[in-house]
Amino acid sequence: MAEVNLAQALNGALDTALGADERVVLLGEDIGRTGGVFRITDGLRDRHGPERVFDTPVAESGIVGAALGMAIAGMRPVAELQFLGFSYPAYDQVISHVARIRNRSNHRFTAPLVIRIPYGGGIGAAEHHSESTEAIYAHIPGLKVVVPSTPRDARGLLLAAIEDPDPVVFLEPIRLYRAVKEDIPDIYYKVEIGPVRIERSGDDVTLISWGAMMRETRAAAGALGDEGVSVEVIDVCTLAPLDREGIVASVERTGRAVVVHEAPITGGFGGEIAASIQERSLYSLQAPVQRVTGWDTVFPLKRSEGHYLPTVDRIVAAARATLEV
Amino acid sequence: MAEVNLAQALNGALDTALGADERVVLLGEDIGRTGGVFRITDGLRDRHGPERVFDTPVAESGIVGAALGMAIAGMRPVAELQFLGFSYPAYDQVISHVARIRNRSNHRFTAPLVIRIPYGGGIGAAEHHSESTEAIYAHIPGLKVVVPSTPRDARGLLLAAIEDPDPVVFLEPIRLYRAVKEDIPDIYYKVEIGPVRIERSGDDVTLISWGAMMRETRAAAGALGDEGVSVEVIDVCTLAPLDREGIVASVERTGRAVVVHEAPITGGFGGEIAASIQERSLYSLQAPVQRVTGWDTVFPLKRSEGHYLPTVDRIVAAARATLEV
Amino acid sequence: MENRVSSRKSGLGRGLDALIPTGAGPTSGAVARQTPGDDTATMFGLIDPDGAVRDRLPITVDEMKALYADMVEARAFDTKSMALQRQGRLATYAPFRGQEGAQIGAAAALHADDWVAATYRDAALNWRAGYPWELLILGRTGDERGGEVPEGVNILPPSITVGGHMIHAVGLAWAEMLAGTDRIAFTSFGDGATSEGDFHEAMNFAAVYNTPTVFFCQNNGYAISYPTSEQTRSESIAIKAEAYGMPGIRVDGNDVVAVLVAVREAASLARSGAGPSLIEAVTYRIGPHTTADDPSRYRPADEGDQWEDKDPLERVRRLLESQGAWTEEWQSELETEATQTIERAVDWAESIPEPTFEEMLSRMYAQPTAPLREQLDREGGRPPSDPPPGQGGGKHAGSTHEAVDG
Amino acid sequence: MENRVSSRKSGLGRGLDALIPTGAGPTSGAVARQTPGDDTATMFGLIDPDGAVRDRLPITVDEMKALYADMVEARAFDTKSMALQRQGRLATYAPFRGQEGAQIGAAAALHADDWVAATYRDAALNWRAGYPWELLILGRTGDERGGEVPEGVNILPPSITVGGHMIHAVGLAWAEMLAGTDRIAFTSFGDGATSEGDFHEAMNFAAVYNTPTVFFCQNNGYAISYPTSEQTRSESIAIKAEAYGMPGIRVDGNDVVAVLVAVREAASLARSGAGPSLIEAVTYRIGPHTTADDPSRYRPADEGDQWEDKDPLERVRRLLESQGAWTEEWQSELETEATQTIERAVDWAESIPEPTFEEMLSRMYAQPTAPLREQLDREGGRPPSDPPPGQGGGKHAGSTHEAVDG
Ligand SMILES: Cc1ncc(C[n+]2csc(CCOP(=O)(O)OP(=O)(O)O)c2C)c(N)n1
Ligand SMILES: Cc1ncc(C[n+]2csc(CCOP(=O)(O)OP(=O)(O)O)c2C)c(N)n1
Ligand SMILES: [Mg+2]
Ligand SMILES: [Mg+2]
Repeated sequence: MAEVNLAQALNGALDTALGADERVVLLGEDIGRTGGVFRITDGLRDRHGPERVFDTPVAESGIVGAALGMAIAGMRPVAELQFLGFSYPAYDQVISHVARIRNRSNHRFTAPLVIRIPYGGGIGAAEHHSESTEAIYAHIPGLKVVVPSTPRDARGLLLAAIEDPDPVVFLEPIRLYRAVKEDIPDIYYKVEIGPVRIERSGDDVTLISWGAMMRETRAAAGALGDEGVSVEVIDVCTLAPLDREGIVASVERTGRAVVVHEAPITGGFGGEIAASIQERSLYSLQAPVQRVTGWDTVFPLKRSEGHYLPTVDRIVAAARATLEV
Repeated sequence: MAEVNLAQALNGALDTALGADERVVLLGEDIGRTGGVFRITDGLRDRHGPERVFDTPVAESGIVGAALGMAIAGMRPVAELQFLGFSYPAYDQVISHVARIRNRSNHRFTAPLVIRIPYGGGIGAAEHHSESTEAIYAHIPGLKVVVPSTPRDARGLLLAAIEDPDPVVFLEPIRLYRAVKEDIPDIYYKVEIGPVRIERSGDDVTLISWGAMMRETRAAAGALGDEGVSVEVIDVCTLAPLDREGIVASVERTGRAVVVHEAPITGGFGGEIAASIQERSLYSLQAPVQRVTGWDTVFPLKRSEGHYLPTVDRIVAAARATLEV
Repeated sequence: MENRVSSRKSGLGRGLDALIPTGAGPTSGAVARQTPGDDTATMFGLIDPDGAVRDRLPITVDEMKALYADMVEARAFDTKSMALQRQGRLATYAPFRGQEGAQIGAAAALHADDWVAATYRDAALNWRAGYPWELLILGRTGDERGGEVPEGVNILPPSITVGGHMIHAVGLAWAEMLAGTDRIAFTSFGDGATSEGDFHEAMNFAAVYNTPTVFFCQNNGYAISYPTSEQTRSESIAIKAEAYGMPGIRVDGNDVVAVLVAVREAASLARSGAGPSLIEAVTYRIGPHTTADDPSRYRPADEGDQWEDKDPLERVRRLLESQGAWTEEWQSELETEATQTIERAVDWAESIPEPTFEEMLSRMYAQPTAPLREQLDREGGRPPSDPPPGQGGGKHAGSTHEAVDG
Repeated sequence: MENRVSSRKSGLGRGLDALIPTGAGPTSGAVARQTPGDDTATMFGLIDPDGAVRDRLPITVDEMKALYADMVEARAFDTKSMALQRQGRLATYAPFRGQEGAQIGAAAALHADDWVAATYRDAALNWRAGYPWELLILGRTGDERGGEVPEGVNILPPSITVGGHMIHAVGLAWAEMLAGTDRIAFTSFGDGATSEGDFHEAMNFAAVYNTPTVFFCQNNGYAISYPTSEQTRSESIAIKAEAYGMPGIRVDGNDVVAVLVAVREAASLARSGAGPSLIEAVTYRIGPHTTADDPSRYRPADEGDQWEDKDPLERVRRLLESQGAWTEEWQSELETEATQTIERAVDWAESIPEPTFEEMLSRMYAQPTAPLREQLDREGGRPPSDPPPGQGGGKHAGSTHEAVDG
């Protein structure tokens, strides 16, 4: 056991994977010498050699396309894209090729690769550095999309992603990289990709979120709990494949749900979750499923971040709204 | 008035726009000499000159990025991307630049451009030629996303899109290009971007769709009507900005809704619509909002198209399911 | 599968520059502009259109006969496919007529287990490299199972997107290099593909990591309707290699032996650790872009005539004839055999049972995910009036026009 | 805004090749490899690091003094910005120290109404081209209003994405060409950006349509931590122009006059209808990539020393001094003025009222759409305990690390 933050847990998982499986290689911009702009790959080039950890040109399509070629040839590449806002030049490779080579070849060729991408706002960064466009990935058949929010999950999900026979987009909440520490096992363990994690049990309302917004969601649950509301909190963890059963089982019990995400509301993944809930449990619903999300704007620059980011208060208010009816 | 199909209506609208506004230029792969693979720009290069209608290299990011530069400089470019499945190399330009130059410059620079893209399956085409990934565009703040399903709307919406001060992704349902003819005015007229169009009025259930799937939706409405069900049909026409009020007003009356689209269900735009309906009208809902959609797969090749495409029967069955409860 | 790849060693290895007859390096400005037809002097070639040999050929008459037989078989496939498409038995088809020399020559230079990432137009190339006709036809009927090549054949399903597959060949080669095998990756693409950003990133990655990748561009004069001469202002496609510090060479793409020699040289450079190179094979697409295309809209009907004169089969036939190695009987034997082979392949493909709904949903992941399992179950309740599998989408289309592929 | 752009005509127009002292064309193999430091012989330059003049300078002493004053002012901005960022008054800042010669020289070559599309590192360039310091600072405090340049100034907001903005300069130039103006578009980018596919597509479009675009690459040795020498195997960045049939030239980027001359030449070529060109300005980033970067992780601390010796300001100072045109008093005058100017600009930017929620939602479209109107209304009911505008996200972050920009 070691007490680590989320960034350290990811670094440890990559270290473990490089040590455990020689097919694993890392590639990405600035991940070698500097260990990445967030230092997630810190020390790995020195430890595992420049033949395992590659700095690449600034060319996201090239990074993902090359990783796909490596994966088809039997390796287990883990690519890093520097920020979610810089993943779009690679979007064509992801949707047209990474997610489809298995289908296109009827299982003959596969893409066991991981694309790690830091995402989310709240650190006052420049434009494009604060995106939460998980919805455009979760809509792609053939991909898995994973978002850890705790050090323990981060390590276990990343090791599972690297072992997964299918491609995984692995989104890392920048805001949580160094936010909390947790004791996690040093051993090789996996957290299953797929199931949601019930993080807190309760009977009155279900709060549903993932990644960076789990922090505000937890705080809101705490605040509501202090008021005597019995709150269930779900960390979705895996957006695709979505564990609708896990979500629905909770909401059928509580009858109320609030989905929280940082992306703009329109077309955000919260819509999928709310739609799925009403499809399966309309008659259990005591109130509409609420969404607490970003607005339909570009993620703003530093001075306006406070206007954009969903707050604990907004989540609490939405939960209250479901309880008041 | 002239009786034209949807393809001809689009050709006529482009012709009209080129004639009416010298800032309008067209650019895209094979749109000049051949008039585009679907002949939507047929004859326009001859009529308006090679300085208005440009064939381009096979480089989608270049096409959209160059069009953006032209638009910033005061022109009204209409770019064609050959198929929605080939729009992804331009996704970065669309999301990072086209949709944001106004925000980034606080209105100082703007992007009055149109990106026309044929989309949808059903013609037995090769891979990538049958995509319906409208959801990944409708989620982008700063864009408008328009999908006509009739010749009359096609002309009016395209002229409105070209005049719009903001960027419009204009999706053209391949399957409907030559499916129906309609008498439409020859004059310069616009159809407002934004409002849904109530295409058929009824009291029992609301069928909601757009683009290519309107055909099956209309047929389903007809079949249900024959059984004595009073069906309301909404052609959404504009996915972004979404006219939630228009949709909700209908569903509050009927109490039942079925959303139909061709894209895979998970993360498809139907989720947004269903979520919005339950948010606003949960207590009017007599039954869960149903989604009749494609499956969570890649759009298949010719021999499996029948397995994938939503059918009239599936829509009818979903509507009946809402009525049976 | 029969191993169609020759294991002869070329004994070459002097580098691509040595192939240029004028002595001008392929990466120098001496490489000619890509006006089709007038650049034989600065282009690497061995056999002239009239069958005359410019240089001593590095292959035997028997090997030449084998190349010729392959080209005849490929042409039979192309002709048959066009006919099948017109009968509605194939989806859109992209003919390679006129490009057989480039495709057969290139594939013949590879090892049986080399990686190949080629395009929708490269059926001849893929076949010669080991992709069974049967599966190529099955794919073109609109069936994903056509992409499932046999174990041991390392050929990716033909790329439909323009440009995206070249970088895969870089990753494939990189993996082989890291694993220390002597396998290389070969990628074929068109002139049009060189305009895509992905071409640039692929070429640059290959050069930067020194991957054993052979970039093979069939410059057939057009990207659909857009002529090569308008796609770029560079002197040639080959010269673009210089921007990546990579060797590049222009080859007469209708000269099967010249292509074989150039690709074999590039492959042996790659195998020996000398890294990637770019070969531009100058050729011409005699037919339409695809069966949905009408070339008369963008090029004069007689433009192809000069290229008919440069036919890749005819020049070899003449050469063989001049050596007493070609007879009319042999020709008709070849044609009969080829036609029979193709027809057997068609019969096989058409005998394959229709793909099922379950297969469609089970192909996305190693195991169907929870949402897909749910969709599979729900399907149990699919109303029987749904269209039977395999009827395609035509009945949904309501569209009067033919399928159109870009 | 004061019009900072000189309207002097250069009287040049002989083409970029004529600038190369050795007579070797810039697009020939003679252009040196990009090892920093040893290529003055094959690179276009006019003033040596010690202030010696290699050739007759095509500008007057007064003009030279103005360039020097601009570089001093720019350096004051850079120094001040670094300090402000450390105090938390600016978001991440990307310093340009060492690149003042390239940036001031290039901007000085443009017309006041030319289009400029440059990067996060190009504050000096943008300022010299007409972008007020005030707005550059406002932008870097994290305020979208910093992108709203005054009417008549045709400079796009600094590009944060690497590579995506070059093609905008092609579209801008294309529009001006179609409109028949003599306006050109100038785009600045780094060595790293040349690896992006968008570089390729922009260069190719510019060449194909012959747009009046000047491509200006500041090769400062690194893309964050990745050295230029590893990013590509080509002999230089300039030589990549050849792949597009475009002229390219390598310039000493620390020689403000050489840069001015080269860019003016390229701009006049563009204005005269001769199309686009590529200029590689060889320079060095003395400081970190951004305030969040620690260069000691990837380069030796003394690597910058040789570049300090090549400082773009110092060589001009020496030259002016040798002509009796520089004095200590003038220097301190310049510095005092520069500091005051920058401080006034900072005061102005910090006096701007905090951006509001309404502004944020009203900036996406010409008019807020129905969903945004609804969101604006709902906001009326936003609980008062929400963070007051302008506190940024720090309080949400709970993260102990500093903002990091890639
Ligand atoms: C990314 C992408 N954009 C556009 C298309 C549509 N398209 C199909 S083939 C083609 C032209 C390709 O020309 P070239 O590379 O020269 O190959 P050829 O067809 O001549 O063999 C185009 C534009 C596509 N398939 N993929
Ligand atoms: C598309 C994209 N990918 C990655 C990044 C992250 N990033 C910011 S600057 C940079 C390096 C750019 O290097 P260069 O072009 O040489 O410019 P310099 O910073 O040296 O001025 C990278 C990779 C980005 N901003 N945009
Ligand atoms: Mg071609
Ligand atoms: Mg740099």
